Amino acid sequence: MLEACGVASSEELFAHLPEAVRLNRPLALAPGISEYEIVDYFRKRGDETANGYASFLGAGVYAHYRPVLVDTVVARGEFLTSYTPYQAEISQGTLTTIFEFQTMISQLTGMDLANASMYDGSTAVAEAALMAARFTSKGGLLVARTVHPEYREVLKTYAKNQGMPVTEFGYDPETGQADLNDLESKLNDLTAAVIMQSPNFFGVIEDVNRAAEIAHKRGALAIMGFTEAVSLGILRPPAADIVAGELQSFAISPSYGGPYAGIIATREKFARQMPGRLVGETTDTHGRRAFCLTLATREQHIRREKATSNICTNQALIALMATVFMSVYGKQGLRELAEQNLAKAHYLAGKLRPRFSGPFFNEFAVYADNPEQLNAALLEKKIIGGLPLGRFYPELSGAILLCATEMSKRAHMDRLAEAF
Amino acid sequence: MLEACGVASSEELFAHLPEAVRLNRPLALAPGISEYEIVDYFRKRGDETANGYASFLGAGVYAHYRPVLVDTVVARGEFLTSYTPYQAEISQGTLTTIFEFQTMISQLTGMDLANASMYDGSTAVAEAALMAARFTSKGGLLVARTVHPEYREVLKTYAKNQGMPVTEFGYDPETGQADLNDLESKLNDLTAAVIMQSPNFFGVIEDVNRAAEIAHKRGALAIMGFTEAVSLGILRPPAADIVAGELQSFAISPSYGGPYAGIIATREKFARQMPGRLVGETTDTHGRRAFCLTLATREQHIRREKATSNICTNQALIALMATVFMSVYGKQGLRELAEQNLAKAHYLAGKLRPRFSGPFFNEFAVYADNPEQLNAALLEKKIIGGLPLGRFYPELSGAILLCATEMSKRAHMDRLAEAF
Amino acid sequence: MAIKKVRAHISPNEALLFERSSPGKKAYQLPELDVPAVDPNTALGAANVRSEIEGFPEVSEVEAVRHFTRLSTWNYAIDHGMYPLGSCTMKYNPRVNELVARTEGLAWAHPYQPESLSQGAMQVMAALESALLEITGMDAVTLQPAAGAHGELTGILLIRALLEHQGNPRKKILIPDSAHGTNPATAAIAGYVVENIRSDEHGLLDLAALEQSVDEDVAGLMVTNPNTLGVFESRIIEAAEVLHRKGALLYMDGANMNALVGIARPGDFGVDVMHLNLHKTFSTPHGGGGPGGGPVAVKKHLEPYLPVPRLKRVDGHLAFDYDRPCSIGKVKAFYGNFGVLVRALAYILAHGGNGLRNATMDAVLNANYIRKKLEPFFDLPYTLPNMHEVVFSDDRQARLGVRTGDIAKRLIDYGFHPYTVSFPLIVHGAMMIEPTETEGKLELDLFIDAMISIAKEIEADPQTVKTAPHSTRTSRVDEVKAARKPVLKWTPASP
Amino acid sequence: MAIKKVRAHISPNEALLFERSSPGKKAYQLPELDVPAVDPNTALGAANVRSEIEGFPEVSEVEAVRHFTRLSTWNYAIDHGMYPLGSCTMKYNPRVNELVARTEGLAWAHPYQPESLSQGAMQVMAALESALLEITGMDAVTLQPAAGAHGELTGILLIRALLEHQGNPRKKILIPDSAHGTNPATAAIAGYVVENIRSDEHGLLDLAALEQSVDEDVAGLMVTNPNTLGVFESRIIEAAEVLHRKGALLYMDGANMNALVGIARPGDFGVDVMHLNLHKTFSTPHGGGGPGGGPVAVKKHLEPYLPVPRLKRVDGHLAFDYDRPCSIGKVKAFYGNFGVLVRALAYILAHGGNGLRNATMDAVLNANYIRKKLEPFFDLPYTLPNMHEVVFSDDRQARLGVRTGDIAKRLIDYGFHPYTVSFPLIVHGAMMIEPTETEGKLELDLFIDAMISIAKEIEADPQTVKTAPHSTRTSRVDEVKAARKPVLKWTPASP
Ligand SMILES: Cc1ncc(COP(=O)(O)O)c(C=O)c1O
Ligand SMILES: Cc1ncc(COP(=O)(O)O)c(C=O)c1O
Repeated sequence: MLEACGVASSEELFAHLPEAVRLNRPLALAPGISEYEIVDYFRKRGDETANGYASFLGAGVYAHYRPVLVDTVVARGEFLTSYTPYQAEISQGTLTTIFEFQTMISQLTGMDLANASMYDGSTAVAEAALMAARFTSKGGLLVARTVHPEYREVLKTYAKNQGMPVTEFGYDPETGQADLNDLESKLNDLTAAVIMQSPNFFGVIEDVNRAAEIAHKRGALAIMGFTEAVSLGILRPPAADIVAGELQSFAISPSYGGPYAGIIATREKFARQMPGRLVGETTDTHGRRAFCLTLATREQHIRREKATSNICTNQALIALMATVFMSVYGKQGLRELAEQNLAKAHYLAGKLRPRFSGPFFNEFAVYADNPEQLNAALLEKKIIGGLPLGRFYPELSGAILLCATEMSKRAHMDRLAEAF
Repeated sequence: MLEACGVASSEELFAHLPEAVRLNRPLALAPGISEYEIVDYFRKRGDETANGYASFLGAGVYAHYRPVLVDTVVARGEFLTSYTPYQAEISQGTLTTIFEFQTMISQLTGMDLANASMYDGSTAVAEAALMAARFTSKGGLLVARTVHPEYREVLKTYAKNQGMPVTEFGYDPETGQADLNDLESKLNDLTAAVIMQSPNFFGVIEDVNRAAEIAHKRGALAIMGFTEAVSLGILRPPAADIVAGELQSFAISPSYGGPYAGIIATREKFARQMPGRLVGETTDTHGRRAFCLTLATREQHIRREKATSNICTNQALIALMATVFMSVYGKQGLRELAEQNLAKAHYLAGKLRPRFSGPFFNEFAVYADNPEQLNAALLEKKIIGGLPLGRFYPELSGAILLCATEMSKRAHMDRLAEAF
Repeated sequence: MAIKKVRAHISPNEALLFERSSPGKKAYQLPELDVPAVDPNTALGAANVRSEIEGFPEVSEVEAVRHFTRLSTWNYAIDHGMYPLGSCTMKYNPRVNELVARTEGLAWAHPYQPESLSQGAMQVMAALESALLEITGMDAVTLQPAAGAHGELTGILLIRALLEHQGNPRKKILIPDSAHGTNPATAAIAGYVVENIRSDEHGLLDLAALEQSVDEDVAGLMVTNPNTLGVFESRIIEAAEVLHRKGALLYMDGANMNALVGIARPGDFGVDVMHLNLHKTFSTPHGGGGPGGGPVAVKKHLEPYLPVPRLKRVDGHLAFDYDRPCSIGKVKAFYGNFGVLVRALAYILAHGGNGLRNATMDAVLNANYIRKKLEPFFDLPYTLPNMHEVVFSDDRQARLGVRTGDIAKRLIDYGFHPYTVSFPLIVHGAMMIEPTETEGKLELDLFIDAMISIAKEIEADPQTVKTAPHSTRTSRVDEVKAARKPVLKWTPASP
Repeated sequence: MAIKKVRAHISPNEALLFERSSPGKKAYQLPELDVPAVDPNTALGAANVRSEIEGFPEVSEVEAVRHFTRLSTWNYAIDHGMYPLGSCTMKYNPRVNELVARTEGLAWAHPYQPESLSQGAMQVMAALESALLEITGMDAVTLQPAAGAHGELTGILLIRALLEHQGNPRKKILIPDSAHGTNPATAAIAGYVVENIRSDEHGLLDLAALEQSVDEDVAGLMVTNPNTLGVFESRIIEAAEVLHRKGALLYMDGANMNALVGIARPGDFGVDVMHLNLHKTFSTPHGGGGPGGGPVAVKKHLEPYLPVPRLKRVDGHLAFDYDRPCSIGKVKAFYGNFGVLVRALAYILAHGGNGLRNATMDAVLNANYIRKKLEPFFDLPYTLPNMHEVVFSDDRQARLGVRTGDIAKRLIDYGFHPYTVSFPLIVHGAMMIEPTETEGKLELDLFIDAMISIAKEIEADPQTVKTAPHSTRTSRVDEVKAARKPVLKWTPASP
């Protein structure tokens, strides 16, 4: 091959690089190691974590059982090692699964359409806000303080330079629900969107429909977020304009914060403002059903600086995990799963002093005199307690956020309750 | 469907069963459990084993690193969930891998041909003995006491009812090699086969060529066994008539004793006495290369009581693991792997008092005053020591069999040696 | 003739590994050696050291992955669709079973590690043993045999050991002409002469013939129940009595237990000894031909003869008992195909008692549905009620020159794996169909459609069927040529 | 026209899940509830409880397995063969990386679990950070961005934050006309006006044009190096100087780092901030479109602005530092696509310094080999030495009416995934070929053969190429129809 290239060594192929840019020493990295050593290395890193603890952490990341089929499917090289399905004729596998994903997300959220995935829930919410601004040609964003604190931070990062002021509205310290009066008072004709999350960060279910009504009265769009996708198995989908959320609960391992999969679902009339990839149905030259990427004129590779988003690589394989998850549980299973989560959380809450009175799904805040001390005591019992809410809400420093799922064992819950 | 079958319930389909044979109660088995609980159950069982110990056990089952590709390949449903490749047109994947397996086993053993697998090494040796008896029309079997004790037991079970007396010959207490003088003295014109193993149960390399010469002089066949397939990466293949062995070392997990994969390889002239499946090359109707099961007239489904063996289901998927292993390591890698094993074992042996003077590969016996006590002390250090040889050889009750592989870490070997 | 299940697509070609090989390519990396290297010639003696392994392949990692991935795409598998091989019980293989078999502490357990550090593995075996006893109604079970045929051998050796112990091992094993080939082959290895008994006009065991055949030379009868026609041997209890009266034993080939689990137990109808095929009834994957598991269950009188070791409970712990003076010895090193046992237990735990019974009922329903739908188109030589499988004959099609093997190949074009061809031998041109319980109605209907479509094709255009398959990457394979001058390994083309 | 890599085979059809669905089928089983059930209407309020999820599928486990298995067989993938998509760096994805990403303690680590119980995970991040710094020659790196475009956004926000801090965020980002679409899209989201600069006649950054464009309104330049022609921007240091002189910054799109690792470091040639695509250079699998990882590396002056949290070492432990007053904030919840970071680190550990450099050299060699072999047949509009990829134009073929898109489709018939079509925009009818280092000569030669064969076909029979592919289960797909009246989800057929 060198000969064919007319060079005596591979080095020569780099001869045209200016001397000044060259690295004239080897990289200061350890020599390559064997597969056996790699496995060993990461196993050791894994052992240096909370391996083997029972955990009641939620707060945007939930411990749900991952059906074995999920990894079976995504381990297939045909899904794992293929690129974005631009070449439809040899990508019908991926395209079909995305079409099914879009359909199921639409069904779950009660929306007309959904895209092929966003990076995660936090960026999905931010992109939804930009989308609303484009559609309404307005800039103000009103976001509830009950939205996941990190999601709000991301929203601010995205909105900052688009001339989109982000205003927060408060919550009812009794119910833990967003304060819709505060919302109403802050809403004005420059508001592009009202952003809420349900169940909210405290696990409390919001009155999303009333919030949407309020928003609509002033020409703002209602964006509804979610972090706990399993709740969609039992909660009525919101009457929102855009639903933006996180599918981590659908067989996506917590994996120290990612990769997860965000979604945006919306109404037909907002379709052309949708960020990210969309798969559509069409036919091949023989008239057979086929799928392909579509409405690409929204996207950066066609539209460049006028694109609806800069997103290119998304979370396809992770969305596929969610697709397999949804197929495995199906209509009845997702409901049953949600009911188990509901029962477990209510069992645990029944043993403790809930901080808020609003209805909750599988997550709730409870009073704790000294959350840090409590958690430290729990660690001794090989239990990771909840999130001290003071971290994000100074006014809630006497409360802790707990989550129970179908994987929470009664014995562990009992032990947790004893520590209070 | 019930309607189509003309019944009102599935129960009716069993109505023709005599009352006396029916089970008139539910099975006394627990109700079905969920996938999550199944995983949990076996994880608990796994935790009730030697999980996390360093081990120096060999004795027929060896701890070698399993390249990740192996499970990647056998996890593919196309290999995992297919049947014996009787329908060649939709089984070329399996057939091709078996043909490659046969080829590589032939290359490794220096034989003309190999079959598609036997249950394991022990049954392979037994079937090889029956094969020799058929070919020679004689019945006597002479087996070295240095052959794996469990293999000898299986041999006896198989031979017993075929009118094939099994006689054992001894070993040199100095070298640990089979006593070929004893062999010579016990050999007679009724001997169908001489059976040895190299490296033998003590890890010592036998003079297989001389043994074969001796056998041939009296018209007996020489059957050479092996339990440590990695040794074939460095040891000269035996001048035997039949090679019968165990491939567990080739990426097959110890798995508490199975499933493993046995092989029989032999000379062309014995081909029609070969037990088990064989894949051969042929063409399809378009003249393209294709593979199919062949020489089926040896087998039970055609030949019934005159078959060369009753084997039907074999160890195909396990043989595929070995095939992937051999492909991953290849010519150079298998040699390097063998050299690492050699180095590790000789390092460890250098710190201890070897029981035998014969050359060894990765396994060797050492003196130990009280093997049981020694092993108990090692367990405290999270080390599983070796096999006390007294278990199978009363005269060697002061010796222990140790094995080191590429996975044995120097630090563990040092700790082991300290305990002596 | 609408083929609904498949259409044409590109399929990757791939050379043999040896043809892809070139010196220096590698797919492995070993850790750096942490001890001094050793010179092989010194350590082993030069005479013991081999030169390079001639012809052994050398490929890169990506080539290895692609090689096996591409080859895999040439296979049909359960994961692709229905696999109605009669007698093989090709049911769905749950993936969780693969996962749990790889549980660290189980997959890496060494058979000689201390029993105190093996309790988890031994518990798996104990749990499986007791489930199988409940399912079969037998008194004791060994998990050692590696497959069905191996179980048969074990079982017949048990019979032999008992009879020998009674003073006379006897000479013959009786086997119906409908039996699987492993049955006579097994009897022969166990040192018995095989005597075939002809089935009666219903395909059943001929009780009169049996009675005539059983004498003091008969060690036992090997019977498959339901038999290979899928029909329950309704007079099995009487057959057992005939045998027992003469001191002979009844061996049951349990290959067809998928028709009985939860419904009837061999231990309740006179069986003395039987094997199970874990890779059939209990869904451990066939893996292209194996591995399997062939536990042998016996009644009390045969228990003393079971292979060593036996699992026993001592002071709340499990232990292996090697002190079994009457034992036939070992049929395999160690304790059995443990990894297969894990999968079978997982299957049983997932189903539970009711689930197992439901599976049986669905399996039988599916087979009966196929029978009803195909009866108008294919000859059904034996018409008693069938259980989990149904056996047609190619009689009607053969008159047009098309045989069961041709129909099988044509099924491939329709996107199905063929049924079992030409077995059992008592059916001329047999087409043996076993759908199993894991096929849904959608798939069954497609299969039925395909079969009916082929039946019609045979009338209109037999040649298409006789030369099938037409749409596979490999057309009909010349098996005769393969056997004529066998090429059993790759050799470099002469230059 | 010999097509060597593929031939025709049957390929399974498969309906959509919704079409396979029927009530009551299930592929799941939940553990029995060990606490009292709760009435949803009571707990949540009836108004909050949904009715059933209309249209949601119900299938059995075997149907689910088959569904996804069958669909998977319709995909082409790296595991099947060469995937020469220019700019995408479709290299082999080692399987051990998938295994280690599933290591229990890592895969199940919750981002809010105590830092004391997260040290292993944090060490993975720290190790990756320091490896990436050594590779890029930069001073600090954030692992938070989820992909390349996300990294771009982060990087431009950093530039903005710095300039803002200096008093004026400025208005414009300069972008060469050869840039990837994400570059201008990113600049717009960051609130900048995009100004394109035309490449010079060699396809390089036009330094004169740059000098003219850079004024007090310019915040920075986004440049890809090597650029999208695969050519190294040889005057990059001068370009950086031009920018820096005017207080503007140099952003490098690191999508093409596969040409530089171990050879040259952006930190050494004037780059202020850059992103890496872990799913390209560091081989984390593309997974049909994602996930990725887009770490952003910066020089010291940008460090204060990096997203929170920053990993820091305190008393020998790792901790997250949220106290970063100048930070742009967060670009994503938590710490990044951790599972992707694990894979990238595994890749780096496996290769080591030398291995990474060798990979770069092989990638460049492979691209040059293709260039040399295909130059006689296809037009090469820019002829400077190329690095890891080569961009031809369809100029010669277009004269016969065949365009790059047609040639791409015809490659499918030859068993290859097409190259990147119609990008970069500065090449009319671009055919952008990036083989990567993991392709061996066998596969490269087959690809070259295929391209040459197609070039000849175009002369003899252009129609065959224009209507390709001909051998796939799906023929050319009507993308225009899909966009005209978009059908973005399945709906039940009206009765
Ligand atoms: C009726 C019957 N008996 C015995 C066997 C042999 O079982 P195995 O293949 O597990 O050895 C089979 C398998 O095909 C069978 O169908
Ligand atoms: C040159 C270039 N820049 C940026 C990107 C965007 O990267 P990502 O897809 O990771 O967002 C790509 C990816 O295709 C690219 O090729």
